[in-house]
Amino acid sequence: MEFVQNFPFFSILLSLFSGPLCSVIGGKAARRVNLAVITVVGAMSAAVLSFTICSGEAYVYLMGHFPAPWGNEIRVGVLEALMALFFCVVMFLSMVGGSLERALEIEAEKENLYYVMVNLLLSSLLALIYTNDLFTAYVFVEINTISACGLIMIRQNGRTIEAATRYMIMSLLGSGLLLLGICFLYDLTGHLLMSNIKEQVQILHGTGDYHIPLLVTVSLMSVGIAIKSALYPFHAWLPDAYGYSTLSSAAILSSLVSKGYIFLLVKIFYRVIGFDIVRDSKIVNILFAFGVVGMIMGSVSAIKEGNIRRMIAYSSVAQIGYIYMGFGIGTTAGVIASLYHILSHAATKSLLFVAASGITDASGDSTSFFDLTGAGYRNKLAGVAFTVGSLSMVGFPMFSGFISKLLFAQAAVDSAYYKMLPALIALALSTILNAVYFMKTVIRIYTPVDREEVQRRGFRKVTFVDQKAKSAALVCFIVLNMALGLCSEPVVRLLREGLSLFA
Amino acid sequence: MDAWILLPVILPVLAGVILLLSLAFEKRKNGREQPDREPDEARLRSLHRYVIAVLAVSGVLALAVSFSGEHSVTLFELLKGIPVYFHVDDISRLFAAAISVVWLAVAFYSFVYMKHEGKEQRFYGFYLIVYGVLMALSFSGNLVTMYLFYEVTTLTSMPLVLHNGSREAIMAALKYLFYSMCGAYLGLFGIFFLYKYCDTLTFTAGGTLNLELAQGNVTILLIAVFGMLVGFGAKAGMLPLHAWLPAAHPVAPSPASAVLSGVIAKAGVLAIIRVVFYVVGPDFLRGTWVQTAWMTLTLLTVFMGSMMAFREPVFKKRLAYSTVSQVSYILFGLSVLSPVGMTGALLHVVFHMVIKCALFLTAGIFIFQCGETRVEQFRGIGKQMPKTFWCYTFASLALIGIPPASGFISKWYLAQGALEAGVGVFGIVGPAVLLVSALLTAGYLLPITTSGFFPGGIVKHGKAEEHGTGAAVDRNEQKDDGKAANLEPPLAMLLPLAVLAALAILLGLFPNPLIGFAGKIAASVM
Amino acid sequence: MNFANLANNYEEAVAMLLFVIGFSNLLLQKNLIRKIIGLNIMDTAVYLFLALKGYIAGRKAPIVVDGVQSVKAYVNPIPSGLVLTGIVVSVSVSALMLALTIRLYRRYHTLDLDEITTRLKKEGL
Amino acid sequence: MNEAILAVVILLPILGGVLVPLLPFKNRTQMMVYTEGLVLLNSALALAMLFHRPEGSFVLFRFTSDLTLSFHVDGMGTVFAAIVSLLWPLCVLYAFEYMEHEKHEKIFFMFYVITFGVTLGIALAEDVVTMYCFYEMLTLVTLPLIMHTLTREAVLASRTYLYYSLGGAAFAFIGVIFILIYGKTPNFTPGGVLDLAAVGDRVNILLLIYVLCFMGFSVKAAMWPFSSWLPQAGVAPTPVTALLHAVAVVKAGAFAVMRVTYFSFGPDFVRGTWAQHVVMALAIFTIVYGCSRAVKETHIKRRLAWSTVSNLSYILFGAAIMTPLGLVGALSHMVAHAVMKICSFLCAGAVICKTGREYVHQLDGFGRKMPKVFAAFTVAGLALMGVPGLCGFVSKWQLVRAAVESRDPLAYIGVAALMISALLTAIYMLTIVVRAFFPRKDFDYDTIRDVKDPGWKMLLPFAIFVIAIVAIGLHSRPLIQGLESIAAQLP
Repeated sequence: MEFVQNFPFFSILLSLFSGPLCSVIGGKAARRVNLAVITVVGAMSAAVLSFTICSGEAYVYLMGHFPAPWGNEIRVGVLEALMALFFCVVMFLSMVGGSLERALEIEAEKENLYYVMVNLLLSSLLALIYTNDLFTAYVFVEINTISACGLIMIRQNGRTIEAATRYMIMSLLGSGLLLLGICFLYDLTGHLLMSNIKEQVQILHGTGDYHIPLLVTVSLMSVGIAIKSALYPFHAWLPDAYGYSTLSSAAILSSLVSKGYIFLLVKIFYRVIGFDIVRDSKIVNILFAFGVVGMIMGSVSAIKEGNIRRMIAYSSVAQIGYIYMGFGIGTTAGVIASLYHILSHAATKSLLFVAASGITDASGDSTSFFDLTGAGYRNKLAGVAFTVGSLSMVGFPMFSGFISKLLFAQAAVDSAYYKMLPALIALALSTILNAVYFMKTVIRIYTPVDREEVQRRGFRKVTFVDQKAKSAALVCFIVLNMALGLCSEPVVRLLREGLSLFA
Repeated sequence: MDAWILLPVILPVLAGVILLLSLAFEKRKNGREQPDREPDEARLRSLHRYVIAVLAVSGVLALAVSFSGEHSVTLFELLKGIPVYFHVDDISRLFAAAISVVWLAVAFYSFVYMKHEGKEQRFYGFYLIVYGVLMALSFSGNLVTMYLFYEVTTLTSMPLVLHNGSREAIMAALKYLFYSMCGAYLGLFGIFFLYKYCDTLTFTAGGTLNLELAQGNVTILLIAVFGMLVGFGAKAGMLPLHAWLPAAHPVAPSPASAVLSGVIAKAGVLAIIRVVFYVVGPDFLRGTWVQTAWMTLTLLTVFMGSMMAFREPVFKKRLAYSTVSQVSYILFGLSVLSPVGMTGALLHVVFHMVIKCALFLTAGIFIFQCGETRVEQFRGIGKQMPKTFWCYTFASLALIGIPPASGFISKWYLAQGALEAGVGVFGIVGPAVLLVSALLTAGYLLPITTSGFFPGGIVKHGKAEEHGTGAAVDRNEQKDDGKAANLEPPLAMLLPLAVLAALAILLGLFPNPLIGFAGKIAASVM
Repeated sequence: MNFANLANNYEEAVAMLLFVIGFSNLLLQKNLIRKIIGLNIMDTAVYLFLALKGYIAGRKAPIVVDGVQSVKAYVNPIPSGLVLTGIVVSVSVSALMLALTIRLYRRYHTLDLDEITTRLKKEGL
Repeated sequence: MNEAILAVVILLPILGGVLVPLLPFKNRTQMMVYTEGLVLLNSALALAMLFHRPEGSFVLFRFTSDLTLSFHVDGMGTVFAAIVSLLWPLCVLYAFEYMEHEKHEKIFFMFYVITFGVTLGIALAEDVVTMYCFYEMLTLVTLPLIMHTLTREAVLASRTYLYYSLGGAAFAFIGVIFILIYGKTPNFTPGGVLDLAAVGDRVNILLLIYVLCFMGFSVKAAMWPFSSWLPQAGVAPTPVTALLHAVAVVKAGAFAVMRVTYFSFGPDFVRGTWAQHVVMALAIFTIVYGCSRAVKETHIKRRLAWSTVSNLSYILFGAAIMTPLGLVGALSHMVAHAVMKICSFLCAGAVICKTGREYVHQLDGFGRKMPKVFAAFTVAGLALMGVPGLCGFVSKWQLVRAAVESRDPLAYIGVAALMISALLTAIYMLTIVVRAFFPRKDFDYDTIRDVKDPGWKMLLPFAIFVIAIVAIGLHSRPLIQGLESIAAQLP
């Protein structure tokens, strides 16, 4: 066994224990620890990724000395490593980009607590990505929920607490269903390790026994995770949570937390149940329907929204709809499109949140739509970044959104009639709706106002030098986004390889 | 190459353009000076000389072209296989000659008349251009060339209508323009189809339709041809696109009305002749619903035009309706698709051109001398301008068709043509309608003569200058003025009128060369 | 449907019934405290289910006191372990929820989430 | 010849344009010289390239192994690229005089020049993805040009434009995907690339997609029911309306439609199906609709914009006939409309820029004061009406010939629509001409004393366009032969 194969375990452990560590040190130190942990984890993930690419196969890592079916396992493949690396990158950039806001919005003595939560979140995400054990997954889902809740409510105002409460309630509903599903599966198969469950499920499927319980199980878990990842119509908590929490929380929540759950769902589909069984159980059709409705309704709500942060949050609802639609198409191509969209959306949405904060900085910290007029001139970089993010959302060529749109459409074309047309039309409509609210905003921030008005309102100009961290993060985000848009092929290839290793 | 046959086209057009350009240039030189100022006498005289010289030379040239044998010239290819092509044949001769004569006569008349309208230079500029374009139209050797000059005729003659610049004039001019355009585009619609189904668009007596190609597409071809008939009929004032005529004539200066209704309306007739007899071929249409519909339309127009004229109190409008009716005589003659009918139609083209011009010229004299436009104002006017009024009477008689005046001959041929063409019930209905219409014509023209000569009381008319243009004469106040003023117009106005009126009678007395010529044409196409 | 199995597996049925009760409480109750109670009922139902599955009648817990007997003598310890883990999770979650509830109550003096939302809207935040 | 020049002519204006606001120009003249020089150089390069067409293609960038940004010149691309390259320098020249009094000149010229490159990108795109990318980009780079005046109207108009264009592109995108999947190659191939074996029983779906794609791309060509953005966009400065909204942008839409019809889906696949009838009916309706709106409109630029709506549908109608002749008709109208509409727009712009009058009823007597401008306008108007001897007639003739040859009853109706449209064109163009040249009797010229012809920078384009209108009208043979040779490549 090579040393690098220990890295996944190390990274989970490192982030898990750095959490408690942060609670006993000061805010600044905690911040450094946090960034260092993310960096180290990212580096380790990169190493693991290169290792798995070279070896070309996934490996299983025993936790402790009990082999399957008793012990706990970690499973590492290309896809897992890629996700881990990507999540680290986005999280790092989000943390850097939101540092200014954290200093302002979080009480100084509580700052270290924030990093506790972030580290725990990271560890839970990593665990969700790597684990080969369903019950471990459940535990980390809960840890994820709790730390996310902490991220939301660290900024103390009524909205965030209310949002956190709503988030908790919805999450608990979801995890309750998930847990029940896991129990059912355990009951049916007698295993908790994913690979073992899959063998049993295949046998069950082959004999045709317990057909209905299996179906119920799949639906319980799908619906549970769908609720947790804010699929329309379970999105009520989302706009408040993303709209009022501190910047880095919003960016991380929108781009990572829900994606972690979705990744878990992919694992359940491929590694636990087997995708052909999922496809045959009409559950994908339900996901498809909700996905399509979500794509449209999320955008419609976003159009009606007058607050830029909430608007971006609603856009997340639509994007999650895309992802579920990809699953719902029920082909591997669809899942790859969804996975790509996880990456693309993570890169874009956090970019948008950070850019939006840059814009609001230049507009007297108002998130109201009307105050943003001309902000693109007052904060040039944020304006450009927001434009890039918007174009990516609209699916403009050269940006990451275009590629995911392309993949979705290609997947849709190859699917059955009754899915192809709704999917394609929904894609087109959703593009238009995205264009409506994002480009409306872009035009607004580039509509100049007269100088007196700016002075009267006390809007300040924000330059690159004023906000070095945020600007650097923005530049990195833009590069990341365009890299995904321009050099998508290796990424898609990795996704495809990784997914084939799953099965 | 007989490129010189284009001289009668190019010369007047160039001369007209020069007039217009010098007008613009002069305006520029004079800066803000009132653009509508009255030109002085000397200038006017030289202008008149210039116009008459150009017209005379090009008229002579046109006649020379017409009667020196067959000529043709291909200018260049407008589109692949569609050259701008001129060819002089008998129809061209007939039209070119008649137009030249009338145009010259009306030009003389307008020298005096236009004094009270102003902006002479602009008027003459367009007047010359339209002449050139009409020559080109007559000499056109294929359908597209003809269409080209047909459109240009419309465009260049429009300024003649709106000459006085009043709101009504502009509206009427636009109406004229759009009706003509509408017609032209209907015509173009047909041309597209004929291009596809004809061997060539070059005018060939008897038609060039390729019946093999047309096999199976007869319906759309018939629709296309019907569209062309209606379309080109617009300029000839045929139903349903006739409404521009009564609007345009009253507001245009009288010389313009004269040529509009005498000559330009015939451009539509020419176009229809070319389409029916030289491209489509009469045999294709004979017995189809198109012929039936065409005949119905023309007869309706004949009757309706006369009725409207009968009810119309404004003299020029009355004449306009009369044109509507009379030109449809021609079209009816064509529509029966028989040699005799066509002979009658061609005769009527010439006769009506002469007569209607004469009538409009008298209308102009009434306006110019007395400022009177309405029929009931003309009571007793014959006593003050007997020569003018006699001319009017002769022209009227000719139009009604009382032997031996010219109108009789053409109508005779028209009726005969209808009777022997074998067009069923139209063979009876047609002549009947023509007869009724002739009666109506008498009804709307002759009362003016009678009341003009025999007012049944003393009515005196004043000079237009004395009481303002268009104002009614207050007859009671002038009752005791003793001898009524002599309102006879100047010789320059009277002479052209007299010539035209005389022609109207003389052509009726010695019609044989013309009949022979027309008969030859008709025989060649059928 | 064969309801005969229902009587045999009445424990599972009870667990499911409890789950539904808990779930609907969590979803539908307005009062936050009641929601939390619902949450606990729901979790308990799942643990009951797990515990039921983990117990085989007549066997012992795998606590070796008097020498190892055959494997058949013991039940699998994992389900019980899972229940314990689950209880820890649910306790911590409940604690967090309660903490949040206290925060909200201090701020708005009500436990009704909808009313809090309307208040928030009035605050214009 | 090296294929790299394909990329050069596209990238040069894009990069050069970006430099416009960055370079330290001392005065306006320097900027003028730079911009005009850049555009002229690029046009010269492009034309030189079109004369010696490089055989191969140039791959600028690979998204994935089968998705590339690649360029290639073929006949159709040549036509569009030539139109664009010939018109751009003239319009830039015109814009210098026009923009004298407007703010943010540098930004304006930056985008104006960038648009040149992007439009060439559409013309020279080798495959459907490249075209789609540049099509989207075109939307984006022209947006600031519409917004330029930054009035409320302009912002609203630009928003409408954006929504319509992106929305259209979204639907067109579906078509692009289908071509990628069911086509043998994404490259444009005369006669289409559909792999009929792969299509199998999905013919109807594919036809539906074709209709969506047609409608999507024709949003930029302002086909009903997506036409209202074009008149609204008339708030932009006239060089933009003239060049972009009469030529570059809208023709890009029509061009894209022709590309997907003749080079991707393939005319044989669509001809005679319900899909053809749907798109043709839409085009025919738009022909009449645009003209009727133009007649009702009194704002001079908006009137011309509606006229553009109608004329673009001539092109779409030609494309929808789906025979080689139809392509000839569509392309010839593309050329002809480019010259005549740009000419009339520039005239309108000259009037607006020099006198501030924007409505038709304010133009009384202008013909005498601005004789050169209105002479040009008259010629352009007559050409639009389709008077023989001017270029409009040539293209209309080709279109109708194709319609008549196709023996499709709907195409016959289309011919009738063309005629109705010609009449309406006469109405909306000639009322302006008549008003300008023949004012009312009591018209007082002192009220328009300040009106006079613009300077040479504006007049030179007019002169060239008028000459072009007449030249094409009188000597259309080479043009039509060229277009026929393009169409001859279709199987």
